[in-house]
Amino acid sequence: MLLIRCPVCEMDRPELEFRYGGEAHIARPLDPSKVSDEEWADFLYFRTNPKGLHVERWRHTAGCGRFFNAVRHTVTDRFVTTYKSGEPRPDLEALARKLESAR
Amino acid sequence: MNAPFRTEAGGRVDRARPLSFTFDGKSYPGFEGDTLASALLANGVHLVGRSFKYHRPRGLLSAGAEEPNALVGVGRGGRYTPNLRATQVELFDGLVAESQNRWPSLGFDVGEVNDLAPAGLLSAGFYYKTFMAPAGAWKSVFEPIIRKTAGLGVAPQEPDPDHYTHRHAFCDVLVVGAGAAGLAAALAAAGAGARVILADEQAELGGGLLSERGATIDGVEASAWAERTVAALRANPNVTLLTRAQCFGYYAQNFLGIVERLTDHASSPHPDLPRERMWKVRAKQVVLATGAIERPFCFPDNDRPGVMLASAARTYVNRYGVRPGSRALVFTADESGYAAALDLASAGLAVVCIAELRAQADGPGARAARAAGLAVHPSTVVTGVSGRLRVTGATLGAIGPDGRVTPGQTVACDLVLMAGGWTPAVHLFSQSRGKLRFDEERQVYLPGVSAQDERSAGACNGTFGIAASLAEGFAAGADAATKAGFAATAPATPDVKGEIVPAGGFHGAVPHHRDPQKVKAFVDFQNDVTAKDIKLAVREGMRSIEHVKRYTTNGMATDQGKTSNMQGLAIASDALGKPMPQVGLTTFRPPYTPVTFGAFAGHSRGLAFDPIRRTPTHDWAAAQGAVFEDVGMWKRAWFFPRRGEDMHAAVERECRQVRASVGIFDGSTLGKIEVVGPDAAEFMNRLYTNPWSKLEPGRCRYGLMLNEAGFVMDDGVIGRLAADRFHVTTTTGGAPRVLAHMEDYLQTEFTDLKVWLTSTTEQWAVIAVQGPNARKVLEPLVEGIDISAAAMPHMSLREGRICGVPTRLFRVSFTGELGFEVNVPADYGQAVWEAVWAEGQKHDMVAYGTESMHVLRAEKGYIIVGQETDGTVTPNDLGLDWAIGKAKPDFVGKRSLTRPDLVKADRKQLVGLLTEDPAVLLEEGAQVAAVATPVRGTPALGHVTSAYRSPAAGRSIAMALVAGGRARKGQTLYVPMANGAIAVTVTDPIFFDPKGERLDV
Amino acid sequence: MSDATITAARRSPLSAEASSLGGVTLTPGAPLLRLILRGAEAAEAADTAFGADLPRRPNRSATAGERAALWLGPDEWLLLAPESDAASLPASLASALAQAPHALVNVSHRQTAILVSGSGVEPLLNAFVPLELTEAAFPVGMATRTIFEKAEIVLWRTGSAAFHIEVWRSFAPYVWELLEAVRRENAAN
Amino acid sequence: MKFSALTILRQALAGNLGWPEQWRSPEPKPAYDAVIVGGGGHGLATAYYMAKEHGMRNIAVVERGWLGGGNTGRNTTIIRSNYLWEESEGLYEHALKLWEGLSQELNYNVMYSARGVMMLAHNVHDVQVFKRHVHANRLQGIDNEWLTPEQAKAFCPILNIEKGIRYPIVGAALQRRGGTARHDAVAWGYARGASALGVDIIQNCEVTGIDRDASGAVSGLRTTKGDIRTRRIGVVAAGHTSVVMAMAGVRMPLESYPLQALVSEPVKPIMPCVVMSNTIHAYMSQSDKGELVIGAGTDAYTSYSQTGGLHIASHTLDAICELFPVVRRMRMLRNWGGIVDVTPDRSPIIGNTPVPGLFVNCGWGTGGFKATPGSGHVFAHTVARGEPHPINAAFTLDRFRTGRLIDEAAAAAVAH
Repeated sequence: MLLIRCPVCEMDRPELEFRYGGEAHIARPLDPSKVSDEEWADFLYFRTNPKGLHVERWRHTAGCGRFFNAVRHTVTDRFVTTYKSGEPRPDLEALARKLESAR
Repeated sequence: MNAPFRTEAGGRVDRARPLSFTFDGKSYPGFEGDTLASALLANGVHLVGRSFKYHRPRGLLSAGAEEPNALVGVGRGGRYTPNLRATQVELFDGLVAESQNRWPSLGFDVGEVNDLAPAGLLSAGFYYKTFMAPAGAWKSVFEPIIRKTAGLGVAPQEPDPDHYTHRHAFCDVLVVGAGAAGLAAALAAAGAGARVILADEQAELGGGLLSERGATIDGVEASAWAERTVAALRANPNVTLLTRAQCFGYYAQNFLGIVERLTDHASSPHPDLPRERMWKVRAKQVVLATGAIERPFCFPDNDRPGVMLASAARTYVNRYGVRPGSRALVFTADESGYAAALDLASAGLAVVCIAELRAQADGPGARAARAAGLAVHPSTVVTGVSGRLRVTGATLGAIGPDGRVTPGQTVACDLVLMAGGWTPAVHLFSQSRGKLRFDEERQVYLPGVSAQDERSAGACNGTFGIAASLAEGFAAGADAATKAGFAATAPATPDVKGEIVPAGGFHGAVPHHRDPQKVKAFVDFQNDVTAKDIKLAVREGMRSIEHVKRYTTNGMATDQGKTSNMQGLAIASDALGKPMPQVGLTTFRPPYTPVTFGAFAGHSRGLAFDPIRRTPTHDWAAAQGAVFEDVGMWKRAWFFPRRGEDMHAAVERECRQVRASVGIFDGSTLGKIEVVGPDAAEFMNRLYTNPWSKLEPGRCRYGLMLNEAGFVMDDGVIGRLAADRFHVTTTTGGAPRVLAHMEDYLQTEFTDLKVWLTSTTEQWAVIAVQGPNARKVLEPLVEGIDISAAAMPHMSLREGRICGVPTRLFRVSFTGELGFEVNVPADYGQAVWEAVWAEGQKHDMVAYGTESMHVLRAEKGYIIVGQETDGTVTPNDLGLDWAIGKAKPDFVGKRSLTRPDLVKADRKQLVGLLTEDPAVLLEEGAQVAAVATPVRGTPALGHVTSAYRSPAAGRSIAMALVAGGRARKGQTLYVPMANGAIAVTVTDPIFFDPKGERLDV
Repeated sequence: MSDATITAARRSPLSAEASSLGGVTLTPGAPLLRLILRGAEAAEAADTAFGADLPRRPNRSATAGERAALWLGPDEWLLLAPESDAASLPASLASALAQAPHALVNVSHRQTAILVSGSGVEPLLNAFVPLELTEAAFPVGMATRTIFEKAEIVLWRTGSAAFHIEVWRSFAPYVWELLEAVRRENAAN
Repeated sequence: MKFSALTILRQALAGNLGWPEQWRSPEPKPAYDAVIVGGGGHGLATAYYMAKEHGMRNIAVVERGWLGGGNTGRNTTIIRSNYLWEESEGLYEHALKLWEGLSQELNYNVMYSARGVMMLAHNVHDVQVFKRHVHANRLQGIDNEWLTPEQAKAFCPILNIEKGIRYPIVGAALQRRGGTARHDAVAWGYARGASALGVDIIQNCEVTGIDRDASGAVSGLRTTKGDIRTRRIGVVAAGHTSVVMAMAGVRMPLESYPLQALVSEPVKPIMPCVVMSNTIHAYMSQSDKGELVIGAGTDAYTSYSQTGGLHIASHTLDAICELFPVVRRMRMLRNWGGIVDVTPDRSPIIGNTPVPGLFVNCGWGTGGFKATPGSGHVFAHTVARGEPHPINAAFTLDRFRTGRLIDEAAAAAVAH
């Protein structure tokens, strides 16, 4: 069971309280009627699915109820960082370098 | 009665507490503190089991968790447990144990013919190569035979009467294993003030120290030091000591699973005590002190009862006061073999000689052995044993300078001890995703780079001997405490004297001079994998150790290869001509030892398996004899049979009565969400297909919700309470999903909106009153609301009181009749229900359940999401285009509705189906075809979504999704059934009061 | 809504009675006025109107007399008050908050309370609750939504050895029965 | 060497010294007519049928680890074809028919055991959904029958059909031709068959790049064992498909989830069939060795970590103990995870990609093993001919643009 730092509660909390919400920063087109079928399919279905650092959404369902974003390594499941919804997407390359140097 | 092989004194069994137990029906004596294994040995019983494939007689190889042979069934009835290791079963008075996998008896087992088959016939992988002809014979002939012969014990035949529990726990330092290193680590960490949990699988803490005879620590016996240390730890309130507690799994972020056995060792435990407790521990730091497992030797007939690990013999003598034989031959490649020989000799056993595999026999062990007068033969191997049900002798061989073995003497003995060196128990470390490193010198895998906040200490880290383990344990405990935030220093290592430190070891098959085709030298005892099998797998192209494992089943038995994996790897590496690390290592997976299913399940069983959600008026319905159906976690009243009625009769009566007069229905399970805030209407505009801005407060509207892919997700009636407040209802099963969906969009997409969502599902009891007399029933009860047709039209909402209770009163209908839904605060639900019911009696009110509700709505062609829809259905498919706010620029799912496949003319559309014979009822889920007997492979036109006997229509009715259905109205289609097709006519999906005249009254 | 004139019988979702066993007392909570207040901009006005400062710090509570405000989210509070406040408090809050965007929803009947206290309370709750419950990790006054086996609860520590559980009414018997079962186990230990 | 009882006896008498390698392990050649990426059951089956039915002999299978080391060797081996939509029915039934003769086809006993797969209904909604399957299947000639609880218990005697339990069993759909097979043997059998037809099977060979020429078409791939020139690449990399396809610049509608399974200690036969419950998320069968083989749904978040959480095993086993109360004292022997690639509609993608010469077969989610022979067979056709077989024609990547989804999961959705 993972331990996830909720950036809103400012606490490490058990995975059981959270719900995974898929890849983060997939913005819904502002005017969906203007996008092509390809672009719409991309928004709906196509995901990065990386083997490595993944930027993803979680919701602290059985906690503060807030959605937030996280960077997690999909091989080790280790959370590198979590941050509140609306904050900018972190620089993954910089995070990866930091991880590498910390090893 | 005295057990013949019990020593006169010594050991940690309580000789003042004699016990009696049975094995295979025969009664034996034992002592408190015995294991089943030690007690059997004390009684001279060595033959305890049969192997998996060849049914070879098997005895006790070990004294611990690694035991591959001595699997027994313990207990009776629902408490029967198969496949327990006799070495881990604590004795209690009245224990009943039996051997397994044998017929008719353990001593004479017919299955042993497999052992007599031509050598190599049943070798690794043989079943992949045969049993293929004739086709079909596998299933009917071969597989049933193979299945019967496989398996070990027999599963329990009755449900388990015991219960199991869980506990989440947290600590600064978790120490796994309470041998020298573990005790030292716990002491150091606790001394620094850290909260410590120390868990050990055994009944008594101390690990190997309890089996030690020669060594002293700070001047006292090793076991006494262990006792003293445990007492000190127990006195520390920051320390939790868990005995009989197996740490079985090491999961992400220092989360570990430990299962504690609470009652299996007691003859009459307190009935409220759970059998096992699963500890789910989150530790800041972990110290693994899991010890090492001694390796057997792989030589011909190394599996005969009486062939035993040297360390096990030492444990039986020293800890349990049991002589595991009378005349022992010790076969060693490690100093620890000498320690065993010396201990056995002091316990009065004759040590025939010590066969030292290594060329040099001048280490501390050998010197001590010679000093004690024991014969030591270097460069000597055991090449076989005599005896079938028990060892009677062994043949020795001498290894020449060229590595060849020449036959040597045969010695008479009833015990052959094996000291092949030690394999560190790195299982938990490996589970933690730590990287193992191969130690070239000792040819073992050791913990390398950690992946989590843990460290290993003692034998599991390749550090052998008491002194070194204590020192490493202290350091590890101090390090763990420091990293957990405490100021800690490692205590000074106590003075250890008189120990023989394990050193040496051997890998692979022992060389011998015998015809390899005629002997069996076992690697995996339980699965009967021999050295030959592993070589055969390599010969057949299995180059990865995983392939070797899977092809031979080496290491896949219930001991998960604790004594066989490294041996198998060594033999494979030899056969491949590659060093061990290049052959690879099979993955260590949880659990370390098998864990009871019940322990995982804990309290989630029986009616507590999932919460049972009951509505506020559940008890009333139950008292009326309602039959309930499960919808999600809810219990909903399904129908209310009267004496002698079946469901059909009850539903027909309920439906008729609703349409004739009035019915009462419990709608409390419907999801309810209060949407509040200045932007509430805009939020509704975006989440539902319908327009909401112009809906006036006090009015209701049917709402349709799509997912972003454009498919219908949920629906419900939504009332506007005020400009900034909506009372949203959802389907029963969809409530949590709809709220989560709304929160998702609100929090991450439509963050500009000032609106908030609150679930009110359980705030309100919902009492639906439906039927032409509904108003008459409610009028006398309602206060402050004019419910006349003029004042309160269909699809409106008022707040006021009923029976003195505040209510939100909806005028809505899911029956096509005049109807109201009375929402009252849930605690008042039953009282108001009863008042309505009492008033309703003046009008022959009927209570109806979900089945009648379904019939009544189907007669009107109202859909049910989840029945008419299946996640692939659009509003247009359902004929619900009217519910789409076409002027709205956007709503969730809108864009998807214009995708090419969603605008095709041949999409499946909702229609009505009427059978030619009105008495014939279609089956829900039945397929619809254009012809009576469609050719196989022709796609169906659609399927029947709902079908009922309609009292109002006086015939059967059905709804269906049919390709291009709306254009087929009037056509005859067919519903092919197993006994012939049913002809149907396509109609509108409305079967009663198509103009809705009954609603508007 | 005012409950002052109600004549209909009220029926709690829990029929159990308070009892002690093995050092733990389980008590079904009395009816309370419960309000969910949403909207961070309304907090300041609510402080005054409610009479207790709504906690701004995550997972904390504030009490004033018999009233308590529990932080459930950054813009979400559970306000608890005696049932006798039901007649006046919702209306006075609503008018005090009129100028700030917010949502105030009465959930008095949505959930019920189970009070758990006594020396063995932490290990009892930890049979089902996955949070660390030592006073250092979960001090008096802390309150949060969390998981209770297969149910969701709000867990609020009201004393060194006392917790107040808020649970949706249909889940209350489940939570009660599981607590009862483990209380028996721990008493037998 | 042909495998038979006779050769076994002959070899046994000769000390089993004469068995040849079951497949060759050559070093890669500089160029192949086609390369299959992924040496699991699907990839090996693809290569086998390409060689056997399409005459392509100069082809290779490259595998990052060891053959069958991914989901082939980690799954719970359930085989059935009683799917809902015609497209799925066609695909899985094609596979099932191949299963029925596979041991003989490969001269390798894959132990396909048609012991029956029973899916339990626990409520009215389940009954509606499963009966819909039964009717749909019957129309397509696929066996699937409806059982009462009593009939279900007769078929699986340890099933608990008491009425008062939390999730009572109200009926079951049974496909008698469904069953299990020995997973490793499937990979080994196809490998042996393909190798005998000239296919190079290269293990421990990880693809590190996909080369494309000026026109954008595939020109070769780079591996840890050197560069390989080829104009056709078939990617059959299961959970790692996204990673491999990204090398060719192709984004996929996939997410990779861990899927856990576990086995008990072996016991004498108590479980004659496969039983699945979607409502309480558990399924169980018993291996020929005696182990109870148990699985559940996927973990909740995407991951390439092949270890799952403890709570997943708890949730699976509490459900199993409810369905089969006599196994509560049985013990878990081994718990492991695989990585499954899941598409938005839970159906596979088998076909061409926007990159000429690049073909993909992925997205099998939790249902891949049962399709192995059929998947390999139609994908072999797709790669060899450059266009899909009629059976996989609907399983395009393009369906996510047009909305023509094949949504088996949605069809079972619970609401009302």
